[in-house]
Amino acid sequence: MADLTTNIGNLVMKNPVMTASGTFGYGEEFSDFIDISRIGGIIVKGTTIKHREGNPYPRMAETPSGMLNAVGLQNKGVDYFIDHIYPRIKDTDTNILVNVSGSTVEDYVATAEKVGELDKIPAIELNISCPNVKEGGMAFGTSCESAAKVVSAVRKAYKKTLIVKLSPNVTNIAEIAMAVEGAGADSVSLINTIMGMAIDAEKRKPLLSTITGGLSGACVKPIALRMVWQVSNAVKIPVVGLGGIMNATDAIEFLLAGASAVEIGTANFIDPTVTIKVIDGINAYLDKHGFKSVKDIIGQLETK
Amino acid sequence: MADLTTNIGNLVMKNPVMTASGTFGYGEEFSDFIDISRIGGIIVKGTTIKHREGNPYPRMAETPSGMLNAVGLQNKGVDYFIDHIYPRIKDTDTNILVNVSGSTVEDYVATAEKVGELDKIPAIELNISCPNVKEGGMAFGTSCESAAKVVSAVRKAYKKTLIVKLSPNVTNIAEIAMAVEGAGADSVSLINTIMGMAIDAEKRKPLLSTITGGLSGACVKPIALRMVWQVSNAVKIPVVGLGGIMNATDAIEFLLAGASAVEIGTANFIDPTVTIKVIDGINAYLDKHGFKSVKDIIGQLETK
Amino acid sequence: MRKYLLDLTVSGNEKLSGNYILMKLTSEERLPDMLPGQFAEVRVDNSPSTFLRRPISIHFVDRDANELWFLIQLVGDGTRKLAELKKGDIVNVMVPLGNSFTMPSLEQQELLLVGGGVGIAPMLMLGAALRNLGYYPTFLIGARTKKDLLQLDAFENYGKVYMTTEDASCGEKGFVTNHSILTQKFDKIYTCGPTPMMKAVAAYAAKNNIDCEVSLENKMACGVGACLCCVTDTTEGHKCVCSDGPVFNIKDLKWQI
Amino acid sequence: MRKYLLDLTVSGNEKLSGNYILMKLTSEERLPDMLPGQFAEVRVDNSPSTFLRRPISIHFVDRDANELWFLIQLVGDGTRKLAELKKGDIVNVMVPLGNSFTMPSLEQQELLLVGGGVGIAPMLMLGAALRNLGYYPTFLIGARTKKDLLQLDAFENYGKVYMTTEDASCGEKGFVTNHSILTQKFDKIYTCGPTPMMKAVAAYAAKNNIDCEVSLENKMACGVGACLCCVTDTTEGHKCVCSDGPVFNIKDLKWQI
Ligand SMILES: Cc1cc2nc3c(=O)[nH]c(=O)nc-3n(C[C@H](O)[C@H](O)[C@H](O)COP(=O)(O)OP(=O)(O)OC[C@H]3O[C@@H](n4cnc5c(N)ncnc54)[C@H](O)[C@@H]3O)c2cc1C
Ligand SMILES: Cc1cc2nc3c(=O)[nH]c(=O)nc-3n(C[C@H](O)[C@H](O)[C@H](O)COP(=O)(O)OP(=O)(O)OC[C@H]3O[C@@H](n4cnc5c(N)ncnc54)[C@H](O)[C@@H]3O)c2cc1C
Ligand SMILES: Cc1cc2nc3c(=O)[nH]c(=O)nc-3n(C[C@H](O)[C@H](O)[C@H](O)COP(=O)(O)O)c2cc1C
Ligand SMILES: Cc1cc2nc3c(=O)[nH]c(=O)nc-3n(C[C@H](O)[C@H](O)[C@H](O)COP(=O)(O)O)c2cc1C
Ligand code: FES
Ligand code: FES
Repeated sequence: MADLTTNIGNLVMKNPVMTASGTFGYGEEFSDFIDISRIGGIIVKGTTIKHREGNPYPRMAETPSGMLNAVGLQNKGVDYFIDHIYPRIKDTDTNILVNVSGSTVEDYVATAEKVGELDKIPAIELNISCPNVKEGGMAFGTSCESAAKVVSAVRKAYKKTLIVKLSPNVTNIAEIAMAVEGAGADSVSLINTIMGMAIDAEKRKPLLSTITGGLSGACVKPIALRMVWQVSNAVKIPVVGLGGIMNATDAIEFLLAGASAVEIGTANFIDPTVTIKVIDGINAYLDKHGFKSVKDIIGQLETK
Repeated sequence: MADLTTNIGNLVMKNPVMTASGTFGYGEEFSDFIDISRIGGIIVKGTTIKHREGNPYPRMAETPSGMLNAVGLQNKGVDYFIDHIYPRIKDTDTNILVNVSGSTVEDYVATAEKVGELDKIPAIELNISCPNVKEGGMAFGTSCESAAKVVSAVRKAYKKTLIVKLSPNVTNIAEIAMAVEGAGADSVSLINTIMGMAIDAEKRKPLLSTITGGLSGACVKPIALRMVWQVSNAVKIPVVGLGGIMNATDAIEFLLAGASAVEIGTANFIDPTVTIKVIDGINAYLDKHGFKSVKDIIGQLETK
Repeated sequence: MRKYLLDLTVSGNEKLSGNYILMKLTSEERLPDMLPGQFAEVRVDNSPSTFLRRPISIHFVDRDANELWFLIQLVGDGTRKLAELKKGDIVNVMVPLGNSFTMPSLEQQELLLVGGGVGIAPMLMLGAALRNLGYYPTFLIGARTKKDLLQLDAFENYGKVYMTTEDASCGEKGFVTNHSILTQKFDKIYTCGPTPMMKAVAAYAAKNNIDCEVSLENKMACGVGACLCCVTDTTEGHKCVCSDGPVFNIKDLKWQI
Repeated sequence: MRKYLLDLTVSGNEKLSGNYILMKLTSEERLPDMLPGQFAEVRVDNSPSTFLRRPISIHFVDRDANELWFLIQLVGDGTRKLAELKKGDIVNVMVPLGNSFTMPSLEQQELLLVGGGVGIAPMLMLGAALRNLGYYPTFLIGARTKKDLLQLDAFENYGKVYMTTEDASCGEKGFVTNHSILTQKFDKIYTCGPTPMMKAVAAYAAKNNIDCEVSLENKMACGVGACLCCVTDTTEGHKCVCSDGPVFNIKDLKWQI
């Protein structure tokens, strides 16, 4: 049994496997299938200052080795989360993180402040990369200036571990990561979904109500892996890698590319026990190759 | 039998199906399998002013529903093309286009000029988007200024149909398309490959000699389709759509999204007869839905 | 209700008339409790175009044989792959998912179960459950043509069966809402089938002040209420078809009927 | 040589010892002409992780039975899917691809065919062709252990067969280049197997001034020289293993031997 603990800033995780926001609900949805306290961290659904109904349906389309979603940050708002959901989940024996989303800097700050008061939430993931909302969302994550602006503001208001989730829909993700690092982020996570589209040729109509949506799943892995590698070569803060991780081998690839932890998203839909398999698989890999700790493989890709 | 002819600037094509550069050689490689003169257009391998050996190997890695390549524009240079290859292929009864690549504006211009003198080459595809070469290549395609600069220069030197191939590795592909349109392009084609990466977890090494490479195949289709739709809503010049087209339905989706023609790349490796099946399939679709001409479906996506 | 992730063994996979299969799955262990209206998320192996699971209603649970039945219409790659499975093959399912049809609270109710096309799937389990509670439900089954009328014998075990076909090849001609049985009085209607059919049934129910539950479909990813992909519009805003549904009372939906 | 895209029918698919299968494919039509050293690009259906075709050497062509044989080592999803195919299943292949081994130009040559692991695959077809031209080749087959030694009877039809195993479970112990037969004089060596083995054989050949041809592998996408993914370094720069090869003379390669 290797040492699986890993750190993201001040956040200590018992293993490097978290669940990606929007794909694992509040954890409870999966507790019939697995012991969710075994997971390194659970990042709950994107939370905004106010209740959001999200986009009209259809919101999902299947694509080769992947899927598009257009959920659009449906959630009941941070106050509802604090009053009704937090009490239910706060005593889960793992790190519960809130994915904080917004349309304006003020919204982000207000939401982060409220979440900052919750004892059992040790970190937030600031979502500046959601492609499924018209205002704000991804726009913040596609330029260095706006990314730095929102991160600086939240940094002032939020004292615990601040992870910033980056958008892959950019020319140079390493630059954005550096801007965010400069603005005080403790960590960056990537990638959020890639903007895509699907069409019903017979009906000559888009398959999603919003025409475009966010692509996730196995198909995006090569792109996500490349970005994680680029970003971890560019910043000093720890990187959380995700995008298309379906099994332990995929997760190990992200660790080798420089991620200090990983998140699993779409794969939960295909196998609700995948997180446990990935944790066990990483352990088996470390044992097989004679590594004592997961930290021994982080960033250890040999590129001559 | 519907009318399949389509136009790209002054270029008249008997049907909207071309083969993508770098995936169909010089056409000859596939002539045992199909009558290549049935194809609407053949875009030959990326051609540079001088001979290029390309990247070391391994150059290919398979990914979920796709592949990465790191060929790096291996070719014998434009003079060799003119002397040895052009004479062999020039009388094929279809449009032969040359994909012109380069590292400097001067190289692009010099290559385009030489190709411009070839009677039987009615158009070039200017590749400002190759992610597999260190200097130039993709760099030109990732900013409006550099894209406009190289296109303006080539436009002055090349009088026939000028198609500019765009990179998907950008924040806003519509802006680049508009810059290229402003600089005098007759058409834009998209997408080139998306930069990706693959790792051998057991060996802890990259699977490609160049670490990163270009992703193509079915997995990129949702992204390509979204970009074609964005670009065709932004420019007036005709758009050539490609990226992950595996069958006639995929091709029809690109036409509906606004492409006046399509290119088929990676799918040729899986089924060397795919181009013919796509042409026949488009025809069958038009007949079934009562369209007299392929032009009746271009851009006809209903988005309310 | 507790959900399970199970590897079940195909004990039968019969091709029915039309384009349907009746798949029976079994297990060494006792199958978990399931309610009428619930569904399973079924993994389709070896289909390159089937990335996500496929939601399939629980058609019937044969407790004696310890068998779970699916009635499946072959529409695409995933369902066609399921049709190729042979006795002894393994199918991975998440089950049981979703809410269920509400059992009537009063005795002596006249209950109408309307199924269209493959929408009859949950109606068999529902009919059996109602019969078990002492009701004698009426089934009204609509199909395009005779060969799309399935499992009639099975339905007859639990109640009276009436049919419509669009081409008059069996039962009365037309749509279910044209059937003469609707002149009788019903206390509650349960329905599953194509949306236009369900809306017509709902309109009939609303007009006649009959309590009515419909089983909806939508594109699903997770099947457990985690991803919010499968929502439908309700009077309380977006609700998940997979976890708040698939069964909804029409008074909670925002259908224009 | 003209290439074909063919739907062939599995006429046999035998599990051999170790982790290998011998697949036989046939057709209603006469199979096309093929040369020793050529290969096929095989489509693997229903494997979500097999996007591209799989290159497989032509192991043998049985003209009497009109059968094409593949000898396949199961290493991943694609080859494992091929192993599941049953008599009567259809396999789509592009064939024949690549160049071929060069036949000797002189009579009375002593020819050594060295195969390692699944690299023996093309050696059977080559041995048969050489025997047919009147030569009596020597086969030297290396494997890790006895159960990786395949098709020995078949090889014996065409020449003398010598073996090495790393664990001494059959033939001489060690690698092929340790075998005592190498003390004899050979005029030409043909080899296919793991790269380290081929390099050792090539080094032996170079030292003893023996003409030597090797059959290379590389990652392939198109198989027909169109994509330039599969290159190897030669004295004339990058050449495609799929179309300029897979057979190369060692004097044209840039191996450090
Ligand atoms: C709660 C629920 C219960 C269902 N019960 C049954 C049942 O008992 N028997 C049965 O035959 N079918 C049932 N369906 C529909 C069934 O899920 C789809 O027919 C199936 O997923 C299609 O898969 P495919 O790969 O064969 O087709 P695809 O190639 O994926 O698509 C073919 C057609 O099916 C539609 N479809 C694809 N995926 C879904 C999905 N996740 N949800 C709804 N529609 C989809 C597509 O829009 C397309 O029109 C149910 C659906 C839901 C949501
Ligand atoms: C010209 C040529 C002839 C060949 N002849 C034979 C033969 O006769 N019998 C036989 O068993 N094998 C042969 N191979 C190797 C065979 O192509 C691979 O073993 C097969 O493609 C692996 O597919 P997979 O899906 O089972 O494994 P994967 O899961 O794809 O990979 C398993 C392993 O095989 C390697 N591999 C994957 N794809 C290729 C590829 N396209 N080329 C080379 N290696 C690959 C991977 O690196 C990995 O180590 C030949 C290869 C070439 C290039
Ligand atoms: C249905 C769905 C909903 C999502 N919702 C959110 C969200 O609320 N906030 C967020 O930051 N990311 C959200 N994401 C993105 C995922 O967290 C993750 O970044 C992305 O799916 C890539 O990882 P994967 O390929 O493992 O799924 C969502 C993804 C999906 C598929
Ligand atoms: C092996 C390979 C080589 C390529 N070479 C070139 C090239 O020389 N010039 C170019 O513009 N695009 C090149 N491309 C990109 C393709 O033309 C095409 O843009 C891309 O593959 C996306 O289309 P697809 O998914 O249909 O393959 C190459 C792609 C592949 C897979
Ligand atoms: S399918 Fe995920 S919430 Fe319903
Ligand atoms: S595999 Fe395409 S050139 Fe060899």
